Amino acid sequence: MPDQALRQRAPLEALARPGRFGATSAAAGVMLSEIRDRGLASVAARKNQRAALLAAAKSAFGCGLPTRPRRAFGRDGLSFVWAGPDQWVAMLDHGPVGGIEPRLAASLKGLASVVDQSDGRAVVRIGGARARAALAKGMPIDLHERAFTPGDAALTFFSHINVHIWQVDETPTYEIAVPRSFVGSFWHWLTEASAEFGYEATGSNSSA
Amino acid sequence: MVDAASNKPARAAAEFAPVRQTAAAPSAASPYRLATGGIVDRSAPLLFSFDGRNYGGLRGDTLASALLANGVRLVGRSFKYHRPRGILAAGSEEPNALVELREGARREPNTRATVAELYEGLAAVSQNRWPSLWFDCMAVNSLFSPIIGAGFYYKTFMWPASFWEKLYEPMIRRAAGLGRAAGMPDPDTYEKAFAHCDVLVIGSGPAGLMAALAAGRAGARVILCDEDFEFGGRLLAECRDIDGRPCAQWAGSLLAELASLPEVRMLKRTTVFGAYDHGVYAAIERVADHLATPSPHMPRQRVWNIVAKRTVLAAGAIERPLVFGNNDRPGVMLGGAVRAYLNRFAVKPGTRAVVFANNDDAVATLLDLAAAGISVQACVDPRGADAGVVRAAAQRIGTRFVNGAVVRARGGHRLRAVDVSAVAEPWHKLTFPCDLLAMSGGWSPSVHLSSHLGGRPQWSDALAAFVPGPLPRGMSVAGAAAGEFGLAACLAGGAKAGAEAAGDCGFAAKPVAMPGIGPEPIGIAALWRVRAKRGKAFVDFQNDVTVSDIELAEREGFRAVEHLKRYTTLGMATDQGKTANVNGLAIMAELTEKTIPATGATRFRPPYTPVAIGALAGHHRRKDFKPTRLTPGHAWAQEQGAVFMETGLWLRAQYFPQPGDNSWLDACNREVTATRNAVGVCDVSTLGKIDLQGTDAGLFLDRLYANAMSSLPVGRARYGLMLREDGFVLDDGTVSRLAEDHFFVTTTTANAARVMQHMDFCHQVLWPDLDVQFVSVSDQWAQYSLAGPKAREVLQKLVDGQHDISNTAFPYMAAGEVTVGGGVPARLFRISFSGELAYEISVPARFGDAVIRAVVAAGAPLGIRPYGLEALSVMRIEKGHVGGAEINGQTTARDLGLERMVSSKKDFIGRVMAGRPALLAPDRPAFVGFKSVGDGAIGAGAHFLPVGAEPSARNDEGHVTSVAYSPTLGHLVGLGLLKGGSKRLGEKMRAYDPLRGRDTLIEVCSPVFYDPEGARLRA
Amino acid sequence: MLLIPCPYCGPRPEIEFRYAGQAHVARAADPSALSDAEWAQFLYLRDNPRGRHAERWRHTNGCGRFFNCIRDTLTDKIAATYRIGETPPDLAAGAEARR
Amino acid sequence: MVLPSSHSRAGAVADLRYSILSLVAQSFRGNTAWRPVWREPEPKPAYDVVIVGGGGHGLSTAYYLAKEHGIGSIAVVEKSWIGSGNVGRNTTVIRSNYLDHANIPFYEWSLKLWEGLEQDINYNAMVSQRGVLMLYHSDAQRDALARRGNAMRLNGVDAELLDRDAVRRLVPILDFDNARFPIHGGLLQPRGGTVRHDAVAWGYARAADSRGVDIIQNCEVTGITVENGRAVAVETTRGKLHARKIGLACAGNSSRVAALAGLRLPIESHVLQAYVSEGIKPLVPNVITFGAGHFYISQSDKGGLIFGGDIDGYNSYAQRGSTPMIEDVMEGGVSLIPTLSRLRMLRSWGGIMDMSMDGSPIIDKTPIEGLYLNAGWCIGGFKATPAAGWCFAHTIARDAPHELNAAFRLDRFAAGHLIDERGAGAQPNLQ
Repeated sequence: MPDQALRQRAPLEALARPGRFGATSAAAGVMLSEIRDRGLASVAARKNQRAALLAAAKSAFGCGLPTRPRRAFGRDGLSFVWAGPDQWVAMLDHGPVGGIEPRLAASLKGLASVVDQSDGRAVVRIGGARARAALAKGMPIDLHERAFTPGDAALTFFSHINVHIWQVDETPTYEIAVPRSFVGSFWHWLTEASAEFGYEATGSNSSA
Repeated sequence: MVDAASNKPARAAAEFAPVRQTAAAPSAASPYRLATGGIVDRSAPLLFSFDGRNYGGLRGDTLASALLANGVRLVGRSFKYHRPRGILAAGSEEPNALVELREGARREPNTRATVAELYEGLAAVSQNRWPSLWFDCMAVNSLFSPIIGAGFYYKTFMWPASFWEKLYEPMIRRAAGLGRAAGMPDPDTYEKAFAHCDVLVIGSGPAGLMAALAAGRAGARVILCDEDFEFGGRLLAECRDIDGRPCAQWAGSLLAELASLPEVRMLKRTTVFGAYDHGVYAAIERVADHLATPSPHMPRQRVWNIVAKRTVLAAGAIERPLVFGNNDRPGVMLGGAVRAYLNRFAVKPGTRAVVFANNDDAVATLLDLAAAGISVQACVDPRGADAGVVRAAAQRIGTRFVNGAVVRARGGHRLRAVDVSAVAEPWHKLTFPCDLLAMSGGWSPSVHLSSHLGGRPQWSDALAAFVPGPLPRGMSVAGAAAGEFGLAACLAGGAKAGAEAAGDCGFAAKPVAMPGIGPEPIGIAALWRVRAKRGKAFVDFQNDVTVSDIELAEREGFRAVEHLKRYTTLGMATDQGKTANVNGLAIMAELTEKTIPATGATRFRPPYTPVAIGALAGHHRRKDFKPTRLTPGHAWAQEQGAVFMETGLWLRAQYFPQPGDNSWLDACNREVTATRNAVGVCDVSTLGKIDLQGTDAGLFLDRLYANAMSSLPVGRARYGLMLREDGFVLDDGTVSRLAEDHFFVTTTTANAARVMQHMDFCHQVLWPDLDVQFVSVSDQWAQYSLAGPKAREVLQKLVDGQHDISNTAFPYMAAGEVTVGGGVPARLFRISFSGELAYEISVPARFGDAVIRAVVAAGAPLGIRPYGLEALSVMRIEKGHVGGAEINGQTTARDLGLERMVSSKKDFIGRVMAGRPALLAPDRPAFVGFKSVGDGAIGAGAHFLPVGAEPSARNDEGHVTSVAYSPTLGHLVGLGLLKGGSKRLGEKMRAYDPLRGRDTLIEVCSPVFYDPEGARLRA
Repeated sequence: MLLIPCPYCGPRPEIEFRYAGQAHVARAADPSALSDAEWAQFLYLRDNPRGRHAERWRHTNGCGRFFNCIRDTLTDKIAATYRIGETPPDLAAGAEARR
Repeated sequence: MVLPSSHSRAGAVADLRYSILSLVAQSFRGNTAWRPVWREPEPKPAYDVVIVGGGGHGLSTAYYLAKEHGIGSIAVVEKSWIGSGNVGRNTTVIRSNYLDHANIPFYEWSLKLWEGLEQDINYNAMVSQRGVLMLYHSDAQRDALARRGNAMRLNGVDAELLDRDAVRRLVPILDFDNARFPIHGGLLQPRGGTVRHDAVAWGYARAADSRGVDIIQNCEVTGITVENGRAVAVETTRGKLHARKIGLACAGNSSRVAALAGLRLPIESHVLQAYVSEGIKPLVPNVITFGAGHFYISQSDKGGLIFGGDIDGYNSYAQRGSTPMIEDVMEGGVSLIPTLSRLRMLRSWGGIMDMSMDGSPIIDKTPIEGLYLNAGWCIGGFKATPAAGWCFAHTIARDAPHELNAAFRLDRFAAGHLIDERGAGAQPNLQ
């Protein structure tokens, strides 16, 4: 084995150049960044175990698992986003990126199937006054504040790419999980959609 | 909307124009430009060119108004007879004034001058004429018009048959068509966007403005669209008072309030062109068509998908021409258009006018013409007593009123006079010299969007027009579009519709105060055609459809409205018959002596006006046509100079060229040889990967795969074969058992999505009671295949010491979890596609780049080479594995020689149907290998023929699926599907390939060319 | 464009979904007991009404779930959507999906 | 088989033969002597054969029944105006570039009938053999098209495999330099092309009418009378028509009409959209099919670009399309032909396709005696119009299929004798 340790590469490492791009007239209308220190895992309830799973999650992580398209926050940087009936994406802020599966599996054994997806998804954060307008150029769901609020989540698509989006705050700020192999095209389209408003890209961003 | 009498004289426009007024700029100094008035910006002169000549216009002009301001009347030629044509209308309904706008790669044929917003440097040329607009040779067609009437081409050009493609058709095609495509890629960009609202208001005339205001004040999310580049609709074109203020000024204050409402979005230059199901509307926003080139980071156009809970259609109405002899002469114009040019653009469309109308709309035209100082020679109205207000208006401006009809226009390239026949003395023809005829045949509500979902417009005798029929759910119609003619009715109807729409969305609207409006007569008496002896009477101007064409259609039985359209091409031109359909239908009704409703009603289809194809494509063109999927090792492969190929959405390394290679084959051979003799590595991250868990996971897999999976021991892998329910092979792949209740499945790259869909269906729909959960992990894992006699040696350098991967500890078809590079979790599978000692190792994708580099570094001393799809394919052919060319959806397990994999002990998807007679027929082509006899070339797609048999379908015995040159064996090796299959080993056949001019002798053999006993992969 | 109310995600544009054939076509518990004719019925023969149609859809670009939908094939009006395994709602009782 | 002879018996009404001479002659008489292209007769109480469906297939069936089989009393009943279905709503392409030996001879016979059609029926349908080009974008696609092209050659059908440069010479406006899925070449059938679709309905109607066929419009079939296993009459909105034999040629409405006789078909009705651009001077020389997306295109003699893509993908009887497919088609179009971007889509429409479960048609007797079925044409019915009518007429007249349509059996699905060109299986019923 070659001596130096194996280097990790974030999905957007080569693509998300920091800087101010697009229209330069006013202040940047869109802020873009990649979240690189978050662990992800899919969690699916075992047959007839939903109730037990919800209870176990409550006690182990301090939050119920959302039963509609929402995100729920638990202890120590853990959160769960609804990902379909009896399915969730669990997220762990500040990693370790690979460390989420064992942590969940330990508490949910027999109640849920847990699969590490930390490497399967890139998580992009988009915020700013014109974030909604930029996302409207590829995403069919209504992100208006009357229709979609912080904590709300949706499984949908952006241009031709399936995404998982949830709102973080009223700025508005959103996080979008994208299958890793698609992230190059996704970033290309997102930045083209944002260029009209001027966007600021900050390479990586801490997950919390 | 229809507007009628104002009993005040037109006032100095400076009072009410929202746009700043200044002294006339020099470039606008023209006898046809009024010194004051209109909403053009006299401080912003613009230069433009038409047919190579330079002219001056003003900001706020359309190309049409600017041409009129420069005295240009002749702007185009008609489609068939190449008649000289001028400007008929002032909006998107214009049939005549089509030009090629812009130049080079940005050329846009068939652009309506009446909607082309003027910008500095605009360049336009006329089209469909040769050599020039003024002198067009094709105008001789007019002479043959008796022969080349409606549908003449169905009756001739039949002899001799071979002449059609050679002579007739090229001739016709050159003559037909209008403008010319640029022929080059479009340099501009386009966007698509989604919008959501409570209330969508289509049109910003009086009705639309009031609707938007009522809904907006109530707090609803409102989107207001108008196709024009100014909001206000007819309010900009008319000279009326609202609440004692000029209507355009009044509109300005409403617009200001709308702009101040946070939930109201106003989209000008935006045409809602289609109504679709469930309240979805498609609109096109012309973001940059009013500029020479789009600004940086801006698209040229944007297509909106608008999802609206409620919609108010306030699209106004379109004025109808009157049908009489030579009614297409340049200078014959719609009355409403004349007023628009006078009041909005401050342009005189002529110097001496005649007004001809069958309705009270003539009043406003008369007054506005007089106010602009244009002498009105006569006012012609077929109505007698009913024409009172018109007669009065004529008197007021001292114009002669004639109760009669214009029977014929005189002049060629421009109108010189009109012949009028008076009711009183029809024998005595009156002739009035003029260069402008303002005509009105009444107004047709713009019902188009109301019928896109199939609702038939309904006929109103009172209005002599079609009004909306059954409406799409959620749509209401207001103003002139609803047949509410008259300003007051429009304002009231709009306010009501807007309030109701907001109410339906849960927003209580306070009533909007109705402004005071003067009296407005809207009387009309239908006049569908003036029976003219001489001169062509045009119904569809753009397609040159005349009354006699409709008469011929009637004579020949094309009386159904759709037959009429299709046979005469009435309403099929780029204006979709906006000014022609109703006249045409009514004339057919007269001819068949039926009522208009009994004759039919044209239903409209999207788009309302033509939409740029590029806008509907949006961003998705060139390299962005579809997303591109890249593996974690992509950057590394690029550094190695890999040549990539598209496989589905993925880019995969095809081969790795080296300096000195003559062709891809050199690289491919090198990669195969290196792998067979030492070791090679291939990125297989694109394989579909599925993680399955649950107590029933094994049972679930048993039902999915033709072979048993529940019997698979933990720590082992197995090839799997999946059938469709109809018995044909769906996919092959591998299943590995990581724990009692935990499996890892791979699918082929091509079928990954289809297999996932299939598994979801089987679980969610067929067997929801099973305790199994699965999720795609295709993107989670980077996966590499290490193959070759030295594969283990390389691997041992990577895998952390504590893991024993010796042949005994980790034999063929073993599977397990290991760590590499000091603790990085990895999965190792001893499976081989190449037939060599081989492993597939997968690591979390973030390590994918590092691991492939580490593998190559570790393998370098052992002569490792990366290999691509070409080498992969050669090795699988040498080994006789089926691939995409064999699993083509038409083959069964039996066809592919895989029946041994099909379990007879259990039920599984496809089992029963695989046993149907047709799928067991002995003469089905089955999987074989073959070698070339001699050195003839062979290509996949060649068919197998018996030696000496004549080439015919009867003698077709199968086809070549895959061929490759085997550097290992030094000759061509091939796979195919041959009737009789393995029963024919040793037979000589022909690989018949006439497409490529080949006919090669082959010998059928076993498909396994290399290491048939499989010793190497167990080594 | 249809707006299809996914029973799990709410109304979404048609483009997120994939049609999956006639609903309530049950796969036999013992497939080998079926005759060829019965198999043809199961696999190939379909109601193809002009009007209300019970059909399957999958929210492919969403939650990935198959579900049932009652849609008018002429007007595209969607009367109801409901989960796999649920019996069709009593439409006489006017159960109607949002838009 | 020989081409139908072009002799035409003096007709009932439309006896004025069409030619440049008659055009000129009539023009001097003010074009007043032209007569209806087909009569509008009142339905008679009984006919030898009643064909349900006044589209291309129904009218050509009636014509060939009269011409080839000498059947005297024939009626075609149409619920609306003739040609109001798919013959008036398609993209006008004719070709015989199929893969399966069961399909190729049939579609080739159709192409041969097209080639002689205008002289046969004395009506110019503008049969234009400008060539049909199917593009390939990978070696795998090339091999599949080679297999297809060689199968065509084995059936005596013209086919040429072109490489990238040859395609570029033929159609230089395609995107050869920036494509997401680069063009590698194409399979050309030079004899393929287009036909003026409406003219096919009118021409067959005129020719059938002139042989005494009653074409009855605005006559919707409301029932099929079956007496002890035999179909004996159709009930219509214009009365009951007794018939010794009844042929169904109802395309998208096949399931509904067959249901009137208690038949359930392996067919779903789906919308296929088509689009036409504004008229422009000649740009697209032949018919081109994109291999990396759902898009095909040709240019009409009037100058409009006519193009289309895939079906909307769900059961529908609404003759209109939805936006996702529109956008998908335009994306494909601009990706294939970049200069389309600034041209405008003028009109879009939708036809109802009778999608059979294996993608191939049915021309056969039914379990009900005296009732015959022509259906399941999927998106390919127009090009088949002459042969479908010719074979259906033969099947009805002889009470047995012709060898050309022997494989298009109704019962093939149970036995598994599918004719699955695409290898997709019975979508959408297989997941």
